Amino acid sequence: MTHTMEPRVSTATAPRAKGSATLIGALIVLALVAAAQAFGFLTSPPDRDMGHLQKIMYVHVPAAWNAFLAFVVVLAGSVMYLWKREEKWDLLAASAAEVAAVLTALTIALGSIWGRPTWGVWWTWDPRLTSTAILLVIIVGYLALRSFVDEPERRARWSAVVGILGALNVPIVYMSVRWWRTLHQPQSSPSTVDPAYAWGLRLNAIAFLLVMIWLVRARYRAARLERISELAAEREALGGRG
Amino acid sequence: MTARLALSRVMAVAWKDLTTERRSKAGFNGVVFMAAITLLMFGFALGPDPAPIRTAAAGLLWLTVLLSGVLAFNRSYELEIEAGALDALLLYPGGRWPIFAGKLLANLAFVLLVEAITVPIAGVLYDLPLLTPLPGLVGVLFLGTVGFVTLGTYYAAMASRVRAREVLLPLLLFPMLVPLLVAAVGATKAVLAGDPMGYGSAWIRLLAAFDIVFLAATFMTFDYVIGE
Amino acid sequence: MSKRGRRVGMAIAAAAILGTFAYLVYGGIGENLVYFLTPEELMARGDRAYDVPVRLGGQVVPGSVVWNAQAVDLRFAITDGAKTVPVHSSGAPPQMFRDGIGVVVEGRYHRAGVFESTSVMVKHSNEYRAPKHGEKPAEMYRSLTTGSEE
Amino acid sequence: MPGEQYIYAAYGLTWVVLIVFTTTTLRRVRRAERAARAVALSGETP
Repeated sequence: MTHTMEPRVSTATAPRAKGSATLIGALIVLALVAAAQAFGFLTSPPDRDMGHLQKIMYVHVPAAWNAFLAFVVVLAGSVMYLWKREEKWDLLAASAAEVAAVLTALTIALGSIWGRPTWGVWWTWDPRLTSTAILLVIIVGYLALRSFVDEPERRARWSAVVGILGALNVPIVYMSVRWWRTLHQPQSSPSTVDPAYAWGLRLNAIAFLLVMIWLVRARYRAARLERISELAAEREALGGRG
Repeated sequence: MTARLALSRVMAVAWKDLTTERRSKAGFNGVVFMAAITLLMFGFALGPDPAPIRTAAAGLLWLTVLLSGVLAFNRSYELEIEAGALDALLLYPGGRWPIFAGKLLANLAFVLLVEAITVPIAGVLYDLPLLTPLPGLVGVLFLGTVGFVTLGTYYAAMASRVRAREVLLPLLLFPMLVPLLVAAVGATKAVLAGDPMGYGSAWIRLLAAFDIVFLAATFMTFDYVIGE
Repeated sequence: MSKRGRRVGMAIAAAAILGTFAYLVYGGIGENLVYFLTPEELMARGDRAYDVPVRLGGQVVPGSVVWNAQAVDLRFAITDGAKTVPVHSSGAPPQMFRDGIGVVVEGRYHRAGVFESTSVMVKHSNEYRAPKHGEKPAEMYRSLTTGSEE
Repeated sequence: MPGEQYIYAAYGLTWVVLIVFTTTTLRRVRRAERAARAVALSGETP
């Protein structure tokens, strides 16, 4: 089994050098989030209707954007896997799916916390809320499938098609629930908010983006190393017997 | 492979599945019984007052179809995997889509038969006027069932091969069926009420769109999920 | 199946998916579906407006709010500029509830001419703004009563 | 300010999620690194 030789060489030297970088990276991106939030708090006046509750926007909206971005990575990784059949694309999709699941759950929880004092309800069957919740269960199904299939090649193939079909479903889900007419306001973005809030939102979104990228990269790296150990263990078992 | 050969292969797979099902009977009877008891339990859950049951009837009917139908899909692969017959089927030259199409047809016939029995039961239990809107109702049931069976047959190809298949199939399938459920319930409500708001046609078109998208997507990717 | 036949099949399937999505997005089939009715739409339904569960959306008529905190009894009126519907609710209003704001209420319109609401939801617009002196919020909520789709 | 408990809840939840998820990710990376290194070392001894 010659193909296992090449990754082994790269791991023997790499981990030590990058090991500390991951912790430092984590501290840096989290500090950026704290800084962006401080900036948001200091620069934004209370909203006319919501008062200081507007500040929840600085965590809710960036979480939502980056959750969707992570889904795009899942879709891209799935398509690339089916096309190139290289394991790295599957591992990338899986890592992004884990991050997407966490960020989506956070988005929904934060929206709920915001919705209670402003709309008066924790939850309403509105298109955006409902489709986000369905997105979450689709991605949980994707991760469940991965955990139930042990054989890596089959797991990669299956989860890639499940990821792609799930992504195809998202616009239809949105359509179907939108037809109850929306209660949720259109998505907040720098162009629909007062200039006083725009920079706070932008900075927080960028900080969250960096956190998201760090998380996906770290989990991808872990997944790759896990695969390398698995392959090596397999080879050892084979070598021991033969 | 010519079109005629492909068609005959599709029919052969479908016929084989249905024959196995007919010989055993346990599967079909069990699913019908499950559907009937679900309808009954919904009735108990919503209390003796007929008004809330009638309001919710379309939703209860579709949930019953989904909950009982999902029991059928894993079966269509399980029997073959146990007997090793699927691997033999896969060895035939030519694409694998005829296998999928055949299984889809067999499952479609199966679920439609289940509905033919359970919908009248629902009509009696929930006091629904079924006869006047019958043509529209049949159309909506058919469109909804096509989408349901397409994704059910597809995901069962994966779920039936893993541990915990009874959990995994609904976990994968039900979130995908949300738009189908919304549109099917909307259309059924509209049809049963004589479509007072004029929403029926929009829901039916959404159902048809769902069917087309997922029929096409499953045929494009079926090679990846069957076999090996 | 031949390679060519397979490729043709793939192309047809992909075209079907894209075409269906295009139809869903640009076909405009959902345009007559509504999340809530405006008072004018509710009135236009005539006899069918009564005693069926509906959502009603509009602007709270300034000065119409009567809130009895002891009895937890809320009365106000909703308007879309053309028609006005009195609403009664047995529940505390949400924090943002006030004169002139956009709301969606769920419930039934009774023949007595009062909308009996089971839940009151405030509809916030997507425009986050700092308050300005003498600004009239009414304009902002016109988009609500005409129904914002996107 | 009115409704400040909701702001505390939102920011508190965000930080709990960020820190817990980051920590578990770091741990997983560490574990994977150790395992990979062990494999690499044992592979080199004939």
